Amino acid sequence: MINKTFDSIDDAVADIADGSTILFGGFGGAGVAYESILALYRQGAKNIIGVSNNPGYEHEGIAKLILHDRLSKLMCSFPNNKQSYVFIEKYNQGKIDLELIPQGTFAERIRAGGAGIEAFFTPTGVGTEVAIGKEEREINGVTCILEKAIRGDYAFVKAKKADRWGNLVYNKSGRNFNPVMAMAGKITIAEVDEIVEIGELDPETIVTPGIFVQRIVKRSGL
Amino acid sequence: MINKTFDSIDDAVADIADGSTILFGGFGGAGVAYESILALYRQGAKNIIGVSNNPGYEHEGIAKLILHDRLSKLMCSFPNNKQSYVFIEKYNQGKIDLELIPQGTFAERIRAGGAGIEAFFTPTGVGTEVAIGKEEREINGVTCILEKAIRGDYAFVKAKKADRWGNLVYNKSGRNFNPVMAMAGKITIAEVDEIVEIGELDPETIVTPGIFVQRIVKRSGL
Amino acid sequence: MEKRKLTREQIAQRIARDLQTGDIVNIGIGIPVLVSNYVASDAEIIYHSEQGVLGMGKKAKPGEEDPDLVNASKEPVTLVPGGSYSHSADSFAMARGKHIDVAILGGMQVSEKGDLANWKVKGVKLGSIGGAMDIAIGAKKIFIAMTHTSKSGEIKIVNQLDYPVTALHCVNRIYTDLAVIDVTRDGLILKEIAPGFTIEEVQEVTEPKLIKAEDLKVIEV
Amino acid sequence: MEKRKLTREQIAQRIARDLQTGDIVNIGIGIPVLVSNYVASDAEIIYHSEQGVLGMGKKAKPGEEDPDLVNASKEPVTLVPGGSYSHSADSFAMARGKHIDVAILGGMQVSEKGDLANWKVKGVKLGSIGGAMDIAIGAKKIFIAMTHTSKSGEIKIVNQLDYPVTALHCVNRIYTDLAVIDVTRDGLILKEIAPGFTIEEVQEVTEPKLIKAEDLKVIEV
Repeated sequence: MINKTFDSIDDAVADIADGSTILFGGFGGAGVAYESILALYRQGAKNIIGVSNNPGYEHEGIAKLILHDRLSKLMCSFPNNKQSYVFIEKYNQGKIDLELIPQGTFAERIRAGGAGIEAFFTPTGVGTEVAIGKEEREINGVTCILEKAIRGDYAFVKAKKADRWGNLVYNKSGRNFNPVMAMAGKITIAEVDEIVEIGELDPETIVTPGIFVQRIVKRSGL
Repeated sequence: MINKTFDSIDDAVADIADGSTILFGGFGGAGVAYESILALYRQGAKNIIGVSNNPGYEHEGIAKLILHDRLSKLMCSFPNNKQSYVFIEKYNQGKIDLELIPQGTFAERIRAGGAGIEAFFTPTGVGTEVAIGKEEREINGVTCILEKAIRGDYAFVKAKKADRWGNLVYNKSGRNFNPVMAMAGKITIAEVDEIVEIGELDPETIVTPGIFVQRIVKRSGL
Repeated sequence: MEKRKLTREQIAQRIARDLQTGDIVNIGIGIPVLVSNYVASDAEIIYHSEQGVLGMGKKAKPGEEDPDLVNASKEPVTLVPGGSYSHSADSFAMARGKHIDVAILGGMQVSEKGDLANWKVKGVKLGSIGGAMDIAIGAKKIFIAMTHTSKSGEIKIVNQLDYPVTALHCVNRIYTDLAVIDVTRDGLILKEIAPGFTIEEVQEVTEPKLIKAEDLKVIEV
Repeated sequence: MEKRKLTREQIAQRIARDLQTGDIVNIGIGIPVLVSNYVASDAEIIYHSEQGVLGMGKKAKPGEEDPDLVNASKEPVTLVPGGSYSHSADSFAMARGKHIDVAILGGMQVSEKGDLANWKVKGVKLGSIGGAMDIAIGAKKIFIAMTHTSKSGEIKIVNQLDYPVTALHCVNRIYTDLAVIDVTRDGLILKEIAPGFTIEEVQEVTEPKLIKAEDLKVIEV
């Protein structure tokens, strides 16, 4: 019987090696796999390359990992925010690298990684500092730059419900980057509010089919 | 008030000009906008470039358009089938051009068109006749070819339910190419089984948001 | 006529007049967030928010907040009937794929050619792009809402950007406290002017040469 | 031992033994469609069908058909509990993105390097690619199910393809009526052989040199 459920979030993150690339879902506080991030903090992996739209707020989410120098690099669209002072300080100290990516390109590069598209031409960023070092080409009359796929060794996603196959549904705009990150993670860990019986999710409404999810953990809510 | 509903399918296709590119949803007989195609037949537009996974079966669907020499070109993945004899005969007579495209590349090129991605590198087709004349490049250790976006002047999609904003839900594998074609059509005409009140569709389950749909017609079932 | 610069609210009010039922609108931070307050109550405008909300409604009332339903500034909001959710790649497909009718954005600088700078001030190391670049290249029309000059009097409508670029050739119309200006192939057309101001006075704080519209009028607010 | 070529059903039966619970499997036309008949009833295999069905079930019973739920051959099928629907771009993201564990496909020719030809016969003008190319490059493992030679005796396992290519370097294992052969960097490894046949007899109908597996055994069916 297929059963991707882990009883403990610590078990679900136990094998993450130093230097792994991890995709972290969430926009603001919506759809962030907070318990998985805390488990990763306890687990101790270092030199993580983090892929997350933002660097966490105050000491929450991946800000806690950054505070403890566990990320060597962050790929994100929105690093600079009053509440992102942890990242800003570490960045100014040269303790973390940054790859700054427009948000739509960020989402699309991750989807490309999940979909086996190695690179794509997009008009976003042409003529900006984002285009530096990238191939520029006019296609169909539109000037574009070439952007490459992003994949993760792991993806930490937050969903509302899962079944034991890993099928997921989300809550409102908590969806955000989670479905594309689930696609692009070699091992996708879904942290969910509820685990339901197989067949209970309406097949028409499943947003992330279980094929993209390897591990499921129910939130403890602690 | 936004109301994209047309009472008559003939009105919904009335402005289609000769030479238009039209995206036709459907896989086999599932999710085909049959009534829209019949209306286009009555309407009379010629030299249509058709984008459809297959050329219709017997005299149904776009096979009827092909039979009456209304398509100058077909872009598809599956032209050759016992029941596709109408296309095969016209093709052998030189009356219709063919661009043969692997099905995944076909779907992805249409999604790219809808998403403003002008081109992408895919491993599909490398070393095959599909790669002829296309740029080949190794990216992330994978040999790929460059494929360009497909867009339609119109898209004919079939859905289960719509509301007056054009939000759509589909039925089972009748979904197939319809959501990406809705994205890539400049004017997307959705032929639906049922039109419901605004707010009646659960926002978590809407597959095609109304932003991608310009016209809605309820099937007559005739 | 008494000289009267538009307030931020009046700029928003003027922009609202250019929206119509059915428009799908993306709203940036700053003056743009005020626009929806001035849209006619019977107009059906659909607000797109980059994190995957189409049909964003008003801010959530106290006690009705859902941490999973927020606007681009992370504030709890609501969804209107007919609204829907998408993942981020599909949400930006809406922008990049030219499905959004209007984006109303703040501006730090706009050039004569419609180049836009609005994501990072000059000379600073760290800035946040967010969705700015995708939306600036994506929406069918880009409206910029900003004060005509900076607080320190720096000119913001310039021949060439010297702030970091957000997108090239993207701006269609600029709304300031002094003027409404269209960006066209022929140059910047002065369409409307704040009450009591002369063309010369607006030109003085605008680097590129302004072309007077045939139907130039005073901004009604 | 009596010489006994495997039947089509026996080839399918042999392949079924290499599937395990949790495998996500794409099934091509021909012999592959028979495989599911031989999978252990307690094994949870998830079938992917290219038109956007994950968790495809058995054929629909008469009266229970839905024209919107069909397999890749357009026959009415069912969905198992836990199954889901996707649009075609996402369905092929599953293949191209290496999320499918095994694809079991028919073959016209397979080369020593694992190149596959299975979409069009030689010299014909018109062929249908369908999802063949995307799935051949996409699944983690490609199993080919075919007769060892064509009806007219033509050799199908060759040094170089002369049929139109489906994908290069993609095949992992070949199951025929005579043998089970692994495609490796070192060459073709003969793993199993049909009852009563000698290595020499299999080699005779196989163009590339076969390498005898250390644990070569008779196919159990």
